[in-house]
Amino acid sequence: MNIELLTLTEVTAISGQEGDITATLVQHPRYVDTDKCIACGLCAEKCPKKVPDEYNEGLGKRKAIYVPYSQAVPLKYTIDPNNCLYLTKERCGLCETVCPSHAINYLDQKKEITLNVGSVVLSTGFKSFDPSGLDHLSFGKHPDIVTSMGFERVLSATGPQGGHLVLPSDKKHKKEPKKIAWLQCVGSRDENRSKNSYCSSVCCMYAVKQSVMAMDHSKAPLDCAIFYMDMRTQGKDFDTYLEKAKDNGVRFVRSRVHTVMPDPHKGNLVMTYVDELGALKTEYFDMVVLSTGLEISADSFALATGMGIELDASNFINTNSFNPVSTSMPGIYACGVFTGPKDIPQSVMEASAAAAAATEGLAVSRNTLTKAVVKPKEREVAEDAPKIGVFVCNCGTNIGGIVDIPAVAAYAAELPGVVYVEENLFTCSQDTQDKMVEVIRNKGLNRIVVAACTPKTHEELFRETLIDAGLNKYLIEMANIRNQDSWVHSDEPEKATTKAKDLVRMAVAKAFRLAPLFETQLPVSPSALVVGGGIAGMTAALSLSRQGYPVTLVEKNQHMGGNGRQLCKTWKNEEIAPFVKGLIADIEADGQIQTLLGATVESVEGFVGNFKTTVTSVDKTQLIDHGVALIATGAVESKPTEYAYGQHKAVMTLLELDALFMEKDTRLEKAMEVVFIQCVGSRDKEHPYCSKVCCTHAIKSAMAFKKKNPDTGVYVLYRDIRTYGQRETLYREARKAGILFFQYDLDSKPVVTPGENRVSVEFTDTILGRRLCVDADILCLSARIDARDNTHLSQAFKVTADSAGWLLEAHQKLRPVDFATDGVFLCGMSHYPKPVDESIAQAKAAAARALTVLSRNSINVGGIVAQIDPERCAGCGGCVEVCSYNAITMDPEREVAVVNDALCKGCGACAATCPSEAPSLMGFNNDQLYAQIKSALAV
Amino acid sequence: MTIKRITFVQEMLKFMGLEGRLHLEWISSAEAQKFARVVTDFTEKITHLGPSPIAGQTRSISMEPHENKRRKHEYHKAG
Amino acid sequence: MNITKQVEQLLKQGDVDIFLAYRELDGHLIPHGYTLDNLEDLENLKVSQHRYSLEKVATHLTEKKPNLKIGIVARDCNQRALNLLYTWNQLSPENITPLMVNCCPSQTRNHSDCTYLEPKKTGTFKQKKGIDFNENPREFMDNNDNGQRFSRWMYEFSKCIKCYGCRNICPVCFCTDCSLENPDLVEPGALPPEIPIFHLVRATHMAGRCIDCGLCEDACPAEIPLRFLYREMNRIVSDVFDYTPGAGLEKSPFTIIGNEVTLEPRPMDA
Amino acid sequence: MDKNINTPANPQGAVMVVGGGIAGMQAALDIANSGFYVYLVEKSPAIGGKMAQLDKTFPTNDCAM
Repeated sequence: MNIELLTLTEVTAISGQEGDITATLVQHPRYVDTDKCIACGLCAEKCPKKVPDEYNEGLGKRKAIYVPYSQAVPLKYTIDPNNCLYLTKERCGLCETVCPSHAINYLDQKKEITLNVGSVVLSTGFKSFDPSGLDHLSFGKHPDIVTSMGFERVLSATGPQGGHLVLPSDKKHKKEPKKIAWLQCVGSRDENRSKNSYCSSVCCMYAVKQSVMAMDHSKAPLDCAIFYMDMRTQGKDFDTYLEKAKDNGVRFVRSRVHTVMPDPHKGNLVMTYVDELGALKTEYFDMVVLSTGLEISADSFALATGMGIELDASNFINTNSFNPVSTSMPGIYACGVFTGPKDIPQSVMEASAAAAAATEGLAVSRNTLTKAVVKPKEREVAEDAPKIGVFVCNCGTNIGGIVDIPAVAAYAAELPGVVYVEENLFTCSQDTQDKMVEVIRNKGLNRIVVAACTPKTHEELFRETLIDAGLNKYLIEMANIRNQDSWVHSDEPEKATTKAKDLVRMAVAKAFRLAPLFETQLPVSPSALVVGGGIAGMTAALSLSRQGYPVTLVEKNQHMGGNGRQLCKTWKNEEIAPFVKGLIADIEADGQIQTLLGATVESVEGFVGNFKTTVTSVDKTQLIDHGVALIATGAVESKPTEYAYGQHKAVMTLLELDALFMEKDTRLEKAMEVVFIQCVGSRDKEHPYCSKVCCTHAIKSAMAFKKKNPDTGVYVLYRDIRTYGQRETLYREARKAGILFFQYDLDSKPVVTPGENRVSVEFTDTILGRRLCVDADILCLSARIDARDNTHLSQAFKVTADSAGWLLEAHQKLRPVDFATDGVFLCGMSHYPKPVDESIAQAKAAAARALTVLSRNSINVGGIVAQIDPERCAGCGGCVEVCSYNAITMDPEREVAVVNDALCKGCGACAATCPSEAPSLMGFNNDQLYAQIKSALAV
Repeated sequence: MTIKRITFVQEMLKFMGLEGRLHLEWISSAEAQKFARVVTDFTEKITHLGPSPIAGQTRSISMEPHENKRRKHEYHKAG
Repeated sequence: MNITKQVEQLLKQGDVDIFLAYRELDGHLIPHGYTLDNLEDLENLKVSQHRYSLEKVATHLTEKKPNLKIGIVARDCNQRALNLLYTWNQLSPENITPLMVNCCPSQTRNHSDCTYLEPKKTGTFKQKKGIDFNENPREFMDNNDNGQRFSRWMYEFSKCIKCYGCRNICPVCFCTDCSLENPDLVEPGALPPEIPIFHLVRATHMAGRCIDCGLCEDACPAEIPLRFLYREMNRIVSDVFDYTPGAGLEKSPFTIIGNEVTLEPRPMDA
Repeated sequence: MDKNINTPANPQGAVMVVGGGIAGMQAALDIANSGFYVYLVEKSPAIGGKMAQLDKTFPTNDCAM
């Protein structure tokens, strides 16, 4: 409610400075009144004009009046002024005639809007690279050559083919492909044809996903082949997914594609490519998917340059590693693909980080412009006999066109407990809501049934209505006679009416037994605990402090800085040591941050908003009250067990090499031959994950040798070079500088033999087909990064880790910094190996997520939660085990289970498990559910 | 876990002679077609299996709780 | 040392407050709690093939006096029941002292697993009309088709007089409030209880708990082959969950979520 | 760091987010939920961005909607 959505709106100008920015915007006309439109769809049904549908990448059609897709927010129709017959030729006007709520307004004008804001966040995203310009790929010349986005729509159930994997060229939607090829790096890593020299980061992974999904969709065996240069699956769990795809039979072909052409004789597509050994090959496919890269649109470019923001050579916003969401203009922040190609979790992380950064300077004005609700007093109805009001919705013609609403209403009136029945055209419309409030008051209704659509979208709305009418908001039950009835039985109106009656009868039976539920408010302790004093922990602590909240920072070691102390430079050549020193100085100077060195978390009690944590350090033990906790315990470089590590002084890890650089060791000057081996201990059977940072780190170190002395022989032995995103520029520079790259596989690992002063490294060059040998002065191993042992901490905070030890976020895509446990957040390498900039982004993100808790005065607990009847409880602990949220504990005194309202999410797992029905989920208790079931069967 | 629980009940029903009357399928909210297909297939399958042999045995349940009704039970004699 | 001496010693040393075993009275063995106050009863302590769920008595005693130290004469089935009750927090191992005795009816081995002993022989009536108690559940599956299995079970269940004997004797039934007495689920006063729901609900609740002592079948006046039914349940639990109730101190798999699933949902035609 | 010395004493308690894709929506929600008013500006008729076009997302194969 504190977000004002301005659609069809563009920013035209910006002025002022951080804290006081004036933005001028122009809002284009929608030609549909959003207050009146009820998204019934009649207009689009009647609209005669068909247009290629951009949502379906042009593979389907939409009308000139449309919603972009069925789950769109706001779910309001829009007229496309370039295609509407009325707006272009003053003909037609059908939509105005059929609209039941008179929402069409052809006279709508564009509006100028001026906003005063404290800061701006840019998140305009990307556009997919358009491969039409690439002659050799024949895109646009054959319908079965699609872009990756197009293929998403092909697979999607809401797509133009209804989720059936059939060839777009077959208009009957019958012919299924038997062979599909994916072409990687279309419009990425390609300076010659596309100008996009960077790696788009996400295409490898989405191609793997699409191939797996395609196999899943296909009834017959499907041959899926991915043509690639390097598989860049560096994210969390990505390599595991890749290996699974290989096991499922997806072919991965390391190659360069020459051409894709329609074969006029066979009717399918012929592809020519050069394989790993340099041989030219030809293969036929039914369908080719172009894994198109991400790029910045002309609009975004104009927007940023108009604001005076610096962009890099590829039009991404220039950021530095230490401020990954700040632009060159103070007060303007950016996130998502606008700052560089990245995947969904990274975008979500950056978005939260930008939220933290954009509000740091505005902290003193917190809650000055936000609105809070004033609620009328609640009427006591718990003891009253049920007086049920039933509101039956026509939903325009959505329900009323199929179901006999008057019959359903008449039927409802006869049901026990029902004292009032009303039919509405649109129960959810504002005027009906107002009337409902009045009816509830005047008729003294105390239980409400709304027979309309799904509670998923509308229950909250009706709960608000109940609150306005002075009723407890849990006294409503919805019967979904639209999605579950009129929509699915549109060809059987009589049966649909019978089913609607059944659904209403069930809802009334439940409403009869509804009891008011109450929420209690618990105050939030406005402070945070941060565990881990590395770059991530310190960044998060500073961010929270600048937002005005005290922080306790717990560090296990006697000094702050973590891994940051051992790192030399970022890939953008920024010195890390001064930055870490600066962070430590800021922390020490910050009066709101209490640092505890040599300290560990002993135990944690409480829950979101009210944690009580015992922290022990050498000399003392203290109890800390805090509202949120952030875990940033980092990770550690492993010690290799192969390649003569520890047996010869020439063999070292990346961090050990960094130490030599920082000490300016003379060995570096003398080194004539330097070899790097990648993936040491990573991406094998025991440790299937990629350590993500080593490719970039190794190439950066390799470049340092070349810069010192261009005659040094530098060799990098790799499996896939994973310089994702703009890091690709570093890889390109390295190749230009003459660093030699050799690819090896797990079954042909390099062989290291220690010599007197040097170690000899033997490996295969696939292109020459020969074994080569280098006597290396320095052999640097890119050792796997290991998770730290967080067992104790995980138990204390009730959070989990995966099998490799990385802490497990609530959702890998959409909640990358939250734990499943409320009020606890994670950031930095404890989540997964990551470079400095991503650690900082995640740290700020964790701070932003923590702020959403801290900035509240209180949290509401209760409502739909489980309660355990101590009389029935046998104390077996079954419910404790099934509770995913650790909300149930055993009361040692009474030996019964007890639910903590603040932790309970109301999932009902406990109620389903207990054989003696001791737990009941409020609002869904057994009495109510049995009544509903019995009512369903009572015909 | 759900798979295990359902497998258990499926096995139990099989032992009881009520095989094939329970089915588990994962369907996302975006897979309307799949939902329709699965429900249609299952309905067909159940129709093919015929009415539940228990149906004749259960008493009709009324709206009023705790109502006592005595019903004579019929059962198939073992063959 | 004979068992009477052992019990006497346990009581006198204060290792246990009460010892649960059997006592001969008028030629019958009845369950009895031996304490320091009735040491003279010890001369009538007998161990034979008679069985009773003494651990159920222990559960009830613990409910009233949580720290009571209880000794218990235990065969293999009792030990399994105890293990199960430990995992379900009904008893705690530190308060229980089991005294292992020979299994029924084995005289030669002092630790034989009665699970593998033959169930009791049944009369001709059952073999003709009902399910043979001695039949192997797997063979029962093979020898009878769907409809036959169903009608046999419906026949067995229809004999039920709802005495709750199976539940009352069951050593691992400890719920304070039993679903089978919930009037919303089981209609009070109706006989037989809704078939087959009544017995299937109980079977479901026994899954992951039944330790195969067979007391339910012994107790059933209607001679319903309950052990036969629960043995099949146990077979499924062990196949699907890799869990044998009472075999150790592992938690029942029914209460553990999020563990790795290697199963796939079955296709519809399976 | 991100601190700006020129920030006025009473800054505006509102933030403008330009672009309503997954990043813009997340930023808007986090800002609004931490006590600031948000204007979420979107060029097209509906928010959702590119992610709304995706079918499933790895590794969980969740629906992207």
